[in-house]
Amino acid sequence: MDNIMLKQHLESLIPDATFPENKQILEILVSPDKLHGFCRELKSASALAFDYLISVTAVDWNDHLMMVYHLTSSRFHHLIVIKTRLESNDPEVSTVSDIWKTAEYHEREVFDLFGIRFLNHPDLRRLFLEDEYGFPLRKNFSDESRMIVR
Amino acid sequence: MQEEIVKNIILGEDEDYIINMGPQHPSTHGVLRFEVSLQGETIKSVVPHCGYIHRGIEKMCERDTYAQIIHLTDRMDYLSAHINNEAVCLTVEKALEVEVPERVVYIRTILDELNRIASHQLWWCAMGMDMGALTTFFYGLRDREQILDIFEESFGSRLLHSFNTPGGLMHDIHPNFQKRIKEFIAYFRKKLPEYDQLLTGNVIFRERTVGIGVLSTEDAIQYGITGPSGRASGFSCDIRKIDPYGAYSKVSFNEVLRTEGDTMARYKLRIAEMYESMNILEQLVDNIPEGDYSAKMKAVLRLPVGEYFQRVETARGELAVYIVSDGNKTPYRIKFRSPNFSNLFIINKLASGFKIADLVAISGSLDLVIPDIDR
Amino acid sequence: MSSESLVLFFIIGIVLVGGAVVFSTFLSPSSFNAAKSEPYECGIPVQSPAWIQFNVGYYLFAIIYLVFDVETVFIFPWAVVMSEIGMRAFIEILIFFMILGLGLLYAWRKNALRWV
Amino acid sequence: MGIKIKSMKYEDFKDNETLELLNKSGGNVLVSTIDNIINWGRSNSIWPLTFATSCCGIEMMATGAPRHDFARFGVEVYRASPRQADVIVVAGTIVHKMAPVLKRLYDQMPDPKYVIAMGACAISGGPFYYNSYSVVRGVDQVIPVDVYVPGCPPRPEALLYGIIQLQRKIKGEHYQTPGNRNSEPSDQQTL
Repeated sequence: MDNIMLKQHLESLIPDATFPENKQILEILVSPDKLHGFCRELKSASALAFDYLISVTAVDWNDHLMMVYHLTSSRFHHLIVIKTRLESNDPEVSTVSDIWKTAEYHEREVFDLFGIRFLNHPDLRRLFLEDEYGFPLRKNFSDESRMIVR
Repeated sequence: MQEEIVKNIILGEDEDYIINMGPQHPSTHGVLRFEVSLQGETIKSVVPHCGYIHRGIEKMCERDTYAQIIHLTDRMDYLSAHINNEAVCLTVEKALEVEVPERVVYIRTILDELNRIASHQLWWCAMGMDMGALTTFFYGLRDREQILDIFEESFGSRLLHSFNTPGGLMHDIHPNFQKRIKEFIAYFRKKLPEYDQLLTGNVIFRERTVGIGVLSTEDAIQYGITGPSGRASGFSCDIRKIDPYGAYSKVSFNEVLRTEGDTMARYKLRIAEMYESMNILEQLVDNIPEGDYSAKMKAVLRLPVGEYFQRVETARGELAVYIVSDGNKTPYRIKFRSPNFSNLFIINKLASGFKIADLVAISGSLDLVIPDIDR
Repeated sequence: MSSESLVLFFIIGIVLVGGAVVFSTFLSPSSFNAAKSEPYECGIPVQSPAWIQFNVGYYLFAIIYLVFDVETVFIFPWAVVMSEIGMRAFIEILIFFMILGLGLLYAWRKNALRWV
Repeated sequence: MGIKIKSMKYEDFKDNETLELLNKSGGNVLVSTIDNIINWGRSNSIWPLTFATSCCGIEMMATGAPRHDFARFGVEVYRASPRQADVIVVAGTIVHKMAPVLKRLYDQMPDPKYVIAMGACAISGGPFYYNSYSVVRGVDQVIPVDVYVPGCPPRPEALLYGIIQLQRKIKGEHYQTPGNRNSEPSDQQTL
C-alpha cells in the first residue's frame, strides 16, 4: 500500500493529524492525548497491521521535545513515523508498551536519557545510568566533572 | 554491616534466592548482568541490567562530523563493524542524493557478507565454548583468521576497519582481493560441514538445545526480535529482502526461515546463513565492475535540513540509523536502533522455567553483543 | 611389602604435602582488603544469603552415589585376590552385586533418580 | 648478581634502559636465587581472568585462538573467577558504572596479581576521551596497572608483546613485593 493510499486511510482514522513534509517516509504529527488510541487503531486495523515497532526515540528542540515512533508492518512492509510534541519542562506521554511489548524498554531508555515520563508504564526505571544523574541527551545538559568537551 | 545481615538469615522455601550472572561472566559475551531468581536450579525470573558499557555514543555523535561518526559506529557492534559503517554512509548518501559508483556498491556488499560470516563464526565458537565444547573455540577462530587476513590485506586492520566513508570507500581494494576470497570460499566450503559433525549432531548439545527457549512468532514481532533469532521463529524480517540496499537487488539468495523457534532452530539458521552468504559472495566476487572507489565529495558534508532513516541488516538483526539534521556539519540528533537492544529483553520470557544451564544456551543462541545494547 | 618401605612411603607423603603447604604460606605475598573475604559473585556485592532450603533431590542423589562408591571400594581388594580364590570368590561378588542391584532398582522405582 | 633472563635472547632486551628502571622501581637490586626460582615459576604461568568489556575482548580471544596462541608463553587458560587468576587484562572501555566492579574483581584476586591495560580505552579512555560523559579516562584511576598495550584494538601480537613485557617485569621483582605496588592509586581519586 503506497504512501498516498496510506495517507488517506490514516486521515480517515484520525482527522485532525497533520502530515509534515518528509522526503522518505510518511510522517504524522499527533497530539499526545490521542496517541494511545491512534496506535491501538494502527495495530488492530487489518488493512494496516502495524505490528512491528522499530524504534521509539525523542529529539530535544530546546523549546519543546518531539517523541518519534518508527512503525512498520511485518505483512505489508510499509513504514510510517508518528510524532508527538511535548513540553520540555515537564514532558510526559502515555506509554504504548501495552500495544507493542518492545516499547517497554525503548521507553525506559528514552526516560533514562531524556527524562520523559511515560504514564502507566509497567516498570519505569533508568536503564543505563545511576538514578541521581542528569538527562544526558538533553541539549542543556552539561557535566564538567566527567565530560571533557572539545 | 551488610555482610552480617546476609550471613545469618536462612531463606525459607518460598523466598527468592537471587544470584547475579554478573558483568564479569564468561557466558554474557560482555558486561551484562542477569539478576536471576532461582528455585533450586530452575529459573523463576531473569532481570537483565545493562549500562556497564554505556559510553554515550549518541551524545558524542552530536559533536562529530559524518566522517568521524564512522569511527564510533563500528565500536558499537564490533562484529558487524563494516555493516554499521555502511548504514551511516547509506543514510548520508541518500540524504545528499549522491550516486555512489557501481564498484563501491559491489565491494560494500561483498564485505558485508564476509563480515556476516566472520560474525557467525565467532558466534559459533562462543556458543560452543559457553556450553562446554571448548573445541569449537579453536575451530571457529581458526577459520575466522582467514577472513581477517583478507580484511587486513585490504584495510590494514582486522576487526574495526573504518573502510567506508560517506561517498564510497577509503581507498581501493588489494589486487588479489578476489583471489583470496575465492580461496576462502573453497576452504570454508570444506570446513563448514565439519562444524555440523562437531556440534550439531552431538547428543548432549541436542539435549540442551532442542525445545529450550521457544520463541513464538507473535512474541518475536511483539518484542521486535530481528535477525537470525527472529527468523528462527518465522518472523521474516530480512532487510536485504524487504528494501534491498547495495547490490542485494542484483543477487539471488533466499531468506532462511525456520518455524520451531527454539535454541536449535536459531543455531541451525545461522549455520544455514553462512552457506547463504557464501552463495552471495560467489555471485558477486567475479563481476566487480571497474571504476573509481569513491564519488567526488566535499571535504565537510552538510546534510540538508530534515530527517533521514535507513535500515540495514547486520549479523544480529536490523540496525536503523535515524539522523535529524539542521543543516550544519554535525547531526542535530542521531539514533541507532541497535538489533541487540530489542533481542535482549526477550530473555526473561524465554528462560523462565528452564534450568540455569539453559540460560547460558539461550543467551548464546541470541548472540548478543553488549556494547551494541548500551551504545 | 615390608613395613619399612611402608613407613618411608608415609613419611614422603607427609613431607611433600606439608612442605608444599608450609613453603607456600611462608613465601607467598599476602595483602588483605574488605572485598577479598566476601564471596565472589561476578563483581557484585552478594545480594541474598547462600543458606537456602533447597530440594531434597540433591540429598538423595548424594546418598545413592555414596552407596555405590563404597561398593566399588569393596570391589578393589576383591579384584586383587580374585585369581587365587577362583570360582568361589566370583559367586560371592555376584551375590554382593545382586543385593546392591536390588537397592538401585528400589531407588529407581521410587523415583529417587528423577531430577526435579 | 643481576637479573638472569635466560629465555630472552633478543639483543635489545639486554641493553634496554628500562632494565635499570625496572630495577629501581620494581624490586630491590639484589635478586637472589629464591627470587629467580619463584619469579621463573610465576612469570611462565600467568593465567588471565576472562574480563572483556568491548572490542578489545575479541582481539584477546583471537590471541588465545590457534594462530596467535598465547599458551606458548605460559598464559594457558582464561580463568573465569578472579580467585584463580594471576593477571587481569582490562580489555575495553571502563565506564563509571563498571569501575567499582573492576575494583572489586581486582581486590578479590589472590596476591601475586598484575594488570595489563589493553587498548586505548583502558589506557586513557581512547576514542571516548572527548565528549563522553560516562567513560573513566584510563583504568589506572581505578587499579594499579603494570603493562599498557596501546592500540584500538591492539593486534594479538601487541598483546603477546605486552605479556612478554609483563614476564620481564615479574622476573625483576622481589618475590614478596610483586606487581606495581608503589603506584597504588589513593582511594579518593578513583571515582
